[in-house]
Amino acid sequence: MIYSYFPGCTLKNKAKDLDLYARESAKALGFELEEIPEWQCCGGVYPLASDEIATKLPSVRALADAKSKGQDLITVCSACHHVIKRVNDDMANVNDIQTRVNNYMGLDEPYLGETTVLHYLEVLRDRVGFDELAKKVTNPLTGRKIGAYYGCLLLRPSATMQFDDPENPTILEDFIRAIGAEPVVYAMRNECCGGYVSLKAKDQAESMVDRVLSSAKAKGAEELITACPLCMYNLTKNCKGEGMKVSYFTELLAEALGIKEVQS
Amino acid sequence: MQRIGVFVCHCGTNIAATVDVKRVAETLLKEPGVVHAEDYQYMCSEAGQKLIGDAIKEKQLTGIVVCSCSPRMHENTFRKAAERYGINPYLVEIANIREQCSWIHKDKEEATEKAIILGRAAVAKVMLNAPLQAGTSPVTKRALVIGGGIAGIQTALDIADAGFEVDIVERTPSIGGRMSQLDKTFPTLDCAACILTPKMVEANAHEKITLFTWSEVEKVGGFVGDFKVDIRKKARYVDMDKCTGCGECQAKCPNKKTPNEFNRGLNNRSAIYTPFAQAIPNVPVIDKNACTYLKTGKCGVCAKICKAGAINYEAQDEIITREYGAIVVATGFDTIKLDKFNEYGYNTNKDVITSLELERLMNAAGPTGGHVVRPSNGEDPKTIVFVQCVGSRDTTCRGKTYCSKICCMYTAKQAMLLKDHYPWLDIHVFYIDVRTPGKNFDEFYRRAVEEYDVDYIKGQVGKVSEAENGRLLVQASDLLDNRQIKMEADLVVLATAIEPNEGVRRIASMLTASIDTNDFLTEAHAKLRPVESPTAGIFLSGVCQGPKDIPETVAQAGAAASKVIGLLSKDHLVTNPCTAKCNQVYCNGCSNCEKVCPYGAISYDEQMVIRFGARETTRVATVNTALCQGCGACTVACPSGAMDLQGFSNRQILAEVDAICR
Amino acid sequence: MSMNNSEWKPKIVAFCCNWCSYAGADLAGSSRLAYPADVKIIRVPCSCRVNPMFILRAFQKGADGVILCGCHPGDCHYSTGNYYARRRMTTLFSMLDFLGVEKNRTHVEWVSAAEGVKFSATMNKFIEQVRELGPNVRLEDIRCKQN
Amino acid sequence: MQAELIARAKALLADGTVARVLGWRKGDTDFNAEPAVFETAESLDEFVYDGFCGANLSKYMIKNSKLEGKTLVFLKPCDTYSFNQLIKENRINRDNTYIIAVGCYGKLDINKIKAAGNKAILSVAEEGATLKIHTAYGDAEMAREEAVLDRCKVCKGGKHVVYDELASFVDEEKPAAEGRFDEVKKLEAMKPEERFAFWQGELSRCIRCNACRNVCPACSCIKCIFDNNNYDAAQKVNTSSFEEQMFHIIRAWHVAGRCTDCGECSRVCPENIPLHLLNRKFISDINEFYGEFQAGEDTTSRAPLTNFTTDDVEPSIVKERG
Amino acid sequence: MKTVTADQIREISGVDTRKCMKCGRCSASCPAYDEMDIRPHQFISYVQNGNIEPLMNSKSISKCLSCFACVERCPRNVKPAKVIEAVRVSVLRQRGETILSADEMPELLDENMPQQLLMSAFRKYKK
Repeated sequence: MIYSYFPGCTLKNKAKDLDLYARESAKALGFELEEIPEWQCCGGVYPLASDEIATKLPSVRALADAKSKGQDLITVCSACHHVIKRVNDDMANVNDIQTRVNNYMGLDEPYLGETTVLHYLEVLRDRVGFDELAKKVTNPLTGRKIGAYYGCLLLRPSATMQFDDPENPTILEDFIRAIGAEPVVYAMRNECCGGYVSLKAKDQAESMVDRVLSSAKAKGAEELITACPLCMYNLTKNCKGEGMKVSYFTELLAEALGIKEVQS
Repeated sequence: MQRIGVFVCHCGTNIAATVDVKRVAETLLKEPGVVHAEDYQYMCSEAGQKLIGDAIKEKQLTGIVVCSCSPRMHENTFRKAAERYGINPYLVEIANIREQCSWIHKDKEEATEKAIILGRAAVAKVMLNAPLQAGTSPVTKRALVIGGGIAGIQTALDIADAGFEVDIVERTPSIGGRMSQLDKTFPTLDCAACILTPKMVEANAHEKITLFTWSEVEKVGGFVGDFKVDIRKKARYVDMDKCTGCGECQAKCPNKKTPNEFNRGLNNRSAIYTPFAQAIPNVPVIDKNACTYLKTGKCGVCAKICKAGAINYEAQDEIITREYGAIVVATGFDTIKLDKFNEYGYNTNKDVITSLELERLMNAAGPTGGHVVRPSNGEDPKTIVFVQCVGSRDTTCRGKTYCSKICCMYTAKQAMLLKDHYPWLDIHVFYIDVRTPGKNFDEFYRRAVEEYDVDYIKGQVGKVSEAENGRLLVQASDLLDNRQIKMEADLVVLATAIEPNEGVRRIASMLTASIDTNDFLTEAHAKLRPVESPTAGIFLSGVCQGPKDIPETVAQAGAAASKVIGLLSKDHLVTNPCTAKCNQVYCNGCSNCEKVCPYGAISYDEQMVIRFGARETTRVATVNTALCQGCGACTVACPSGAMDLQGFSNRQILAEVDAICR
Repeated sequence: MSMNNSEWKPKIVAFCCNWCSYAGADLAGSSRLAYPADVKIIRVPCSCRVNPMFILRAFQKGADGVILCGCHPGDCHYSTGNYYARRRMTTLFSMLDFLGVEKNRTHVEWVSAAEGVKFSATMNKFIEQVRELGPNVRLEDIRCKQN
Repeated sequence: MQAELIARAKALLADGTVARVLGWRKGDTDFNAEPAVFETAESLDEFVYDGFCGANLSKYMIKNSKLEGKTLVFLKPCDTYSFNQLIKENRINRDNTYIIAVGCYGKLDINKIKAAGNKAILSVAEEGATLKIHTAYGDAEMAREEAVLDRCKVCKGGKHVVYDELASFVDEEKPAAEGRFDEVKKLEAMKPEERFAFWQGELSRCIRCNACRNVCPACSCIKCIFDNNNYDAAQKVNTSSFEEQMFHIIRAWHVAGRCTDCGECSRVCPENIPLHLLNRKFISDINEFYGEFQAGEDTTSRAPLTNFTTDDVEPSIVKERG
Repeated sequence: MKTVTADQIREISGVDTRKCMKCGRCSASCPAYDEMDIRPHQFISYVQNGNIEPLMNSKSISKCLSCFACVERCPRNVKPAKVIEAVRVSVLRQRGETILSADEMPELLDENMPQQLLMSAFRKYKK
């Protein structure tokens, strides 16, 4: 199975690990990521204002490219996923946006939200299957107590994202179980870490990170995983006191599949 | 020559605001055959009907078209009016310019155009209407009540007291319903059991009432006055006649791992069980999904221990068929599932409970003997948070759009009772609005605030999660103080929305009773016929029709009973004269119609027919109008057009088609 | 994204059974669920009362689309009427297709008395389909006289 | 063949088994035999049975079986289906009928013989698989197979589903021809516009002579709805009337599930419109949607359109199958 | 700064503020509540009342995290986050208005900062 792949800006730079291990693990799991040629940055935030069109175009270009190849579109970064999935939803359901975007783009055939947008985790769950994944694990992360940090972008708004139960998600916990570790469920795992304000309002970000980390620690988590480079940055950079190890889920995936040098 | 009168109703502003009623009347007056047209504020009113009567007399009308609300609403009203003023009731046609026009269109021009076309179609049809005479059919003098809660019991008692036989079909092992699960009832704080149990006993003892517990309605056939109902008596595995209700079997049953439905899963029950101590009948059932013997053939403890020899593992479901003149639906409600409201942590935290679960905890016969504890650890709570409107008034697809009506009052009740028992409790109620319309209701709620110091906070809860110390962390807003609250609590009680019981849709479709988008059964008229379904012979009692508290339910149960009594008191019912009719001159005798008739209403025999001037003895169809219900299947099966449906004849429908398309 | 001119308004005839679909239409009305005024409903006791001739007559007289609504299979007020209707309409629609008539001019939808939303949505969707086809030409004259 | 039948008919008349004989006699030419009733032995000398006796006599039995005394009727294999169907619909009194099943090698179409270049035909003799054609310009031969009616090319086989006695020359084992639905499939494979164009070309030739209706054994209503003023379908005023414009589809609909595919409609159409394709389309759909069904195969089974199952296909199948 | 109208906010946001039943679940869910001077539920009622100027001057518009907790939990589909965004966009679309100036940037940067954050910041704080 070949998927169109939208890596996004950060995965080409600060979050190379997220990207590298996603690709490597895909090979090991029997699917292929074909990077969309000349993809443009999704913009990082979904343009909420209903009159914003230009800021949606990069996503539509990627989506239309995937459609032309007849492939599903995969993302790894939570923010890219959020933006592209929601733009796709607009293209499928919002008449005004459909018309204006297509008028602007002038594609041979109008794009009307036909492409299926999947997060890498959804591919693991729905296409590969966590049971199958568990069978391919050669280096189970036995004994590691891992808290899943979902954050906000993957889950909400659930009506559009359709990713998991927004208030009691299980996909990352199931993933953690599949790679042989022990998931730690804690209350703040779907609360925002304050990533967006970490540039200008450090105090605000710090107090939010603190809430997340202490909730996770209280439940016995020893490390966290995330799919979002911004969460990764914020959780590690803006923690007061003793921090926690935070990894991208793809790193641990690669580790469990035995394709990453285990760093001590 | 036909002389048609057209009457256009304003329905206040319901129609007139969107449809130019004057223009409709003026335009239709120009239609051939129409000799009179007028509009009026409320055609269904006495004055409106009189207008029709006057026109019938003055203009010698031979047919009437009323442009108004749905014929499902007032067709009968206008037919009766026509009859009263001297013309056959079946010479009336309704053009539905409200539900199917003014209410769905905004543009006045467009709506008026459509109303005219609908009116024109009705005129075209009524020109071809023939006077019809209704026949009669007998009434079976027995009623069926589906559901044995307080609504069903009250309805059954009232009907039985009037001297008619009543059967109650209840799908659980005992009658009693939701009310039997409650502790005390607002606003008088009577104990629910104290007022319900005598009624249950009375229903059981009443010579006119037959109880079918652990039974379900399987199939419904027939029509008002003459329903045929198959009732599935599920295998109880306990002989009702032999069992003495001693309870030994339940005590000795080794398999006690099934969540107790009656206690909302707060504890477990045995595989052989009665749902509660006062169950009627006091005969247990064996849960075949739990019983070790029925699953594996090993055990048999209950059979060994039963001195009466009442246990019968070989029992089978039994179908019995009974006839009824009327059917009352009293299927009640349940609380909604909270799977889509995980922010409240109901599925992840044992100390988050529904209000019905709290009823069981507070009930002296409940799983904790009436001692309210934290289900997670059995400890006494110190702080309790009530969350109102969980799943009610929710227009997302997560919940119900309606107000569940009973929550504000029972929350006040529960808060006060808790304070009575445990004065040290700290109780907070998060509300959007407190709704207390009802006699002594607001006074009741205010007592909770003013005498019991229950803390009512105008605001909602955003999230309930486990605090680091194991208590619950409630994050909420206080809109009056404009602050966000993060409060620890030991118990969170969710005032969960109520919805009609599961399976009511199946029952409604068996009965062909209308049901709304929320699965509440629809009444024939929201104001004027609130306890009748639009389907003749079907009546509604209790929450199956809409959220209600106990006094309202009992009142409606009595009202439904009085409607049933009115029906059963008649010896004959007037039947629908819109039946099929065979024009034997054109009948080929081919039997196609006979094959598709669901009622066996068509028969064939050799008859003398005068056909094109010659006498001929030939095989032709005859319709038994007492059996025919007027579906029209035969009319399409007939290749020669000999079979036609009175009131919906080929010519009438073709005329409507022509009028609409022209 | 309809490209048709706004002048033309399709004529749609909807046959609705009294017990389910007509009640569903009433519910759509009382819930104020709008659908275009192009739809005109003819009340019949049951979907099995609808003679294919009525449908052909509508087309011949200038209808652009005809839709038949009845109780859901299994829920017929007369227990079996809609099953016959289903066979009749299936074979009729297939024949119209065989004659080269656009498939989207005809439709059958099962709508219960509770499905006001579905009724309105069905009508909206059907009208959209018919609008895309434009005025009915082929079915006005099945004898296909060439002009 | 013909002599055998005449002899048998005369015998049955003579011993009083039957009161009359329904058969064929020479039409206005030698090549279009027509149905005829014979009540005397002498009149039977006009009886004809040859390759041009295509006419299906079943329908005539509606009237004849109601007369005093039995009627002898000759039925070809395909005619027996029509006959059975009429029994099922209580149109024919079986007890009043004596059926002699006659064999058939495929009936001939004189137009095909003419089309093969034969002008001023004087006679056609059938010799096995060959036709000897005697014309004013000399003699010619052609293969019988090339001259049979279209409907005979998709013959339902030699079996008679109802009869009292078999003539000596019947072949009950003759298999059914294949490809009965090929023409239908060919049309189905076309684009809708092409189909429409096809039917426009065909149906626009219709002159509403009613020959198809009059010959059809299923179209046997006491009074056709199109002739019935009590039914608003009859509109004989102008060419834009409902009756004119929707006649063929309504006729096809009315006989759907009852039509045995005897093909008489197309045989008698003076404009050679392939009307049987409409009927055959219904048959093909019914077979596909509701299981194989041959009208007239028996006298008891329920016709597909007066029957149902709870899990029948939905009408949307028409859109879904593309 | 020129104040936009309530209708403009409704149009940009696509939110019908009349649907709000004032339950306060948005403000109960907001993780940035304590940072805000005007709270999510107030945004809705301010717009409903046509009182836009205080919103445009509110610091809340740069405190909203776009985490959509309010959108997720609103029982009436009101979507407060969209209203806050509409106000923010209305501020930024005015000449010279910006929440983050280019001059501020260098000192805010650090070497681990993901591109995503800068990208988002430009989108959120600048035109």
